[in-house]
Amino acid sequence: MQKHQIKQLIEALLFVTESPLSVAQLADYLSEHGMDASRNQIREVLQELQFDYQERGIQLHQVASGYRFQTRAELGGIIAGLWQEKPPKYSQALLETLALIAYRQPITRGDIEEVRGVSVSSQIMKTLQERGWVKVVGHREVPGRPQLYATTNEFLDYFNLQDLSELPAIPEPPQKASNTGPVAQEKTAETAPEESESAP
Amino acid sequence: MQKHQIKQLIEALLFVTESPLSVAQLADYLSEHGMDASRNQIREVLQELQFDYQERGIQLHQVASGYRFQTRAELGGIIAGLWQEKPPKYSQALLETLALIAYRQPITRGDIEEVRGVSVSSQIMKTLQERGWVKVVGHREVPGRPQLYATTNEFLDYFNLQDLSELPAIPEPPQKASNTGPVAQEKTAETAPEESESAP
Amino acid sequence: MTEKLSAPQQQSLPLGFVRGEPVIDKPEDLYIPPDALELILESFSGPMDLLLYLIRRQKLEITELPILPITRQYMEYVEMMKELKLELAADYLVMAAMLAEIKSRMLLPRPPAEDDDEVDPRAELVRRLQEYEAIRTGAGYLDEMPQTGRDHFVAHAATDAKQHVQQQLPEIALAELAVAFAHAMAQAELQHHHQVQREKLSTRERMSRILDLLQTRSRLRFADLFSPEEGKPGVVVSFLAVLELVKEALIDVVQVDAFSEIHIANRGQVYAEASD
Repeated sequence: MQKHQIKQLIEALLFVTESPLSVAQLADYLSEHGMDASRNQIREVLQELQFDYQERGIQLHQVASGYRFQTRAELGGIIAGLWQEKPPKYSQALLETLALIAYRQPITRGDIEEVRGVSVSSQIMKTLQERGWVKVVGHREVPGRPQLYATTNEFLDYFNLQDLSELPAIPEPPQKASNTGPVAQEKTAETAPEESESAP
Repeated sequence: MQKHQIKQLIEALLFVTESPLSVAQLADYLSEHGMDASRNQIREVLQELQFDYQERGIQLHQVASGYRFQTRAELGGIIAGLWQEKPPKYSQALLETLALIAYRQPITRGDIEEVRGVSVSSQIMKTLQERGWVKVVGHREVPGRPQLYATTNEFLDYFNLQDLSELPAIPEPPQKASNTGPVAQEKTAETAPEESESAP
Repeated sequence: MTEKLSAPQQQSLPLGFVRGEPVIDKPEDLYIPPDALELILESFSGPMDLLLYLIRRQKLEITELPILPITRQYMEYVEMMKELKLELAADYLVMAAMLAEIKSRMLLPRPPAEDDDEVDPRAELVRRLQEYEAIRTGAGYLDEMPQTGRDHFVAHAATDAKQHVQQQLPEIALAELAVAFAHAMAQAELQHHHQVQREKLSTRERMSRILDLLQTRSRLRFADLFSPEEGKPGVVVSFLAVLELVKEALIDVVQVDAFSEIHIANRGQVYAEASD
């Protein structure tokens, strides 16, 4: 197969698959179908395509899970008018929970509650997991073995990111003032007064 | 809005809508969003887009209900691989039927049923004949004149055999290999041959 | 104050969102019209949010946390929440307890000797407020970032490729066939109590081939069944096949006159030319 045919094929594949395609997935697909193209050749084709579409209404964009064609950023507002439903508006609580998981992952529900000062609503965790943005990546080895949450590639794809380092920076978490180790918020608030050095 | 922006918008719209868009739909959409473009201008843009995509992996096609981007016709065969499902497996009944025809041909359906102890489904015989592995080579001159089945050259080709003598020797059924068969029935099987050949 | 509530669209940093509408400001003091109170209180995403708001309203840095006035104001909000029996009051009470504790520690006289080591009792709360503020900023970034389905849309094209999808046929390995045969035979022996004879396969194949030939030609010359290239074994196989076919009553061997040519034909065909 000629190079221009491989380029046409890659282009067509990117337009018909549901999810973005990575270089590795494209390489696998091509070799399964009897075409040999190195990963470097595929990367080259993708770069060419990115260039070809630079001034078009759609562009080839790299997100976390691969490459996808998407509409030009400036057109978003007008195109959104195509659909009757307005795009979802997420609550402050959901955004804060998502931000905590994104910026401080891996993180337990307890950690989230400590920072936000409110119990985490199960509905929010359910929504985040149903959207495929958040998943359990393990357990913290403390009593109760709480689940550790992290963000997924779908999260990055949705927010148009290639990796977490592209998230706009926020201040690092400040150092704990006193005793080390995560202390449950309830404990600090309720039992600490009796035990602490403030007692004369 | 500049002409090239209208072109970008039309291009993007065609890529995000589920169904094809007609010139009238595009004109309505543009005017609803405060852009005035005559139908002739829209047609011109569509022609330009058709030209732009002529050599690409996807092309702008006019179908009954309007315009849509679709993959280049020549690529269909390769892209189809995206939806290619893994082949199903044949049932044990089919395998045994085929094996009996292969090893005991020419053989009637009644013969197969006698060995397998269950009736042979017409579907299986149909599948084997459609696959080109089995054919009718005659009739046995008994009441009902049952058809006699045999394997074909395609069968030999599929299994890479020159002739039937190359069929593998029958492996000993595993139960027979061990003397300590836990099931009483196996004993019956082992002793049966000694009793008589003409028993049934 | 009331008018700020009723006209919340004025340009300012939104504090939060009430049923999708931005709440731009909170009243300067604690007089809040009762019907608006619930909305205001619900617009805080939690006690940290409320605390941050109270500090910001005094135009202070978190590090300057003015614990006494803040605690007082906070408690008044919490009292109102309790009056309204808002479920969210529980989380706010935890914070109230913490503020009260810090306040009490700050009011206590400190022994001079321990002064240097003494951690500011506000430190932990300040740390938490800083972290909460950082996360609040992050949440704002997420909200502003281009989102799929809001700011950009994935481009798809139609394809006719699906019509090229071919039904893949199942595969069988030769060994599977042998195992299936062994299995069928083992079953048969279980059921029928008789040994199934195993003839040489080549004989059975030749039988099939002869029957197949008789499908297209109603009769065959006996001599045609033997081809010299096959040599002696081939002749033997063909001969055995014919004998077996005769034995199984599948063919007839016909010789019209003594020493004339021998023909074979499908059983019955000799007598009735009808065939199917």
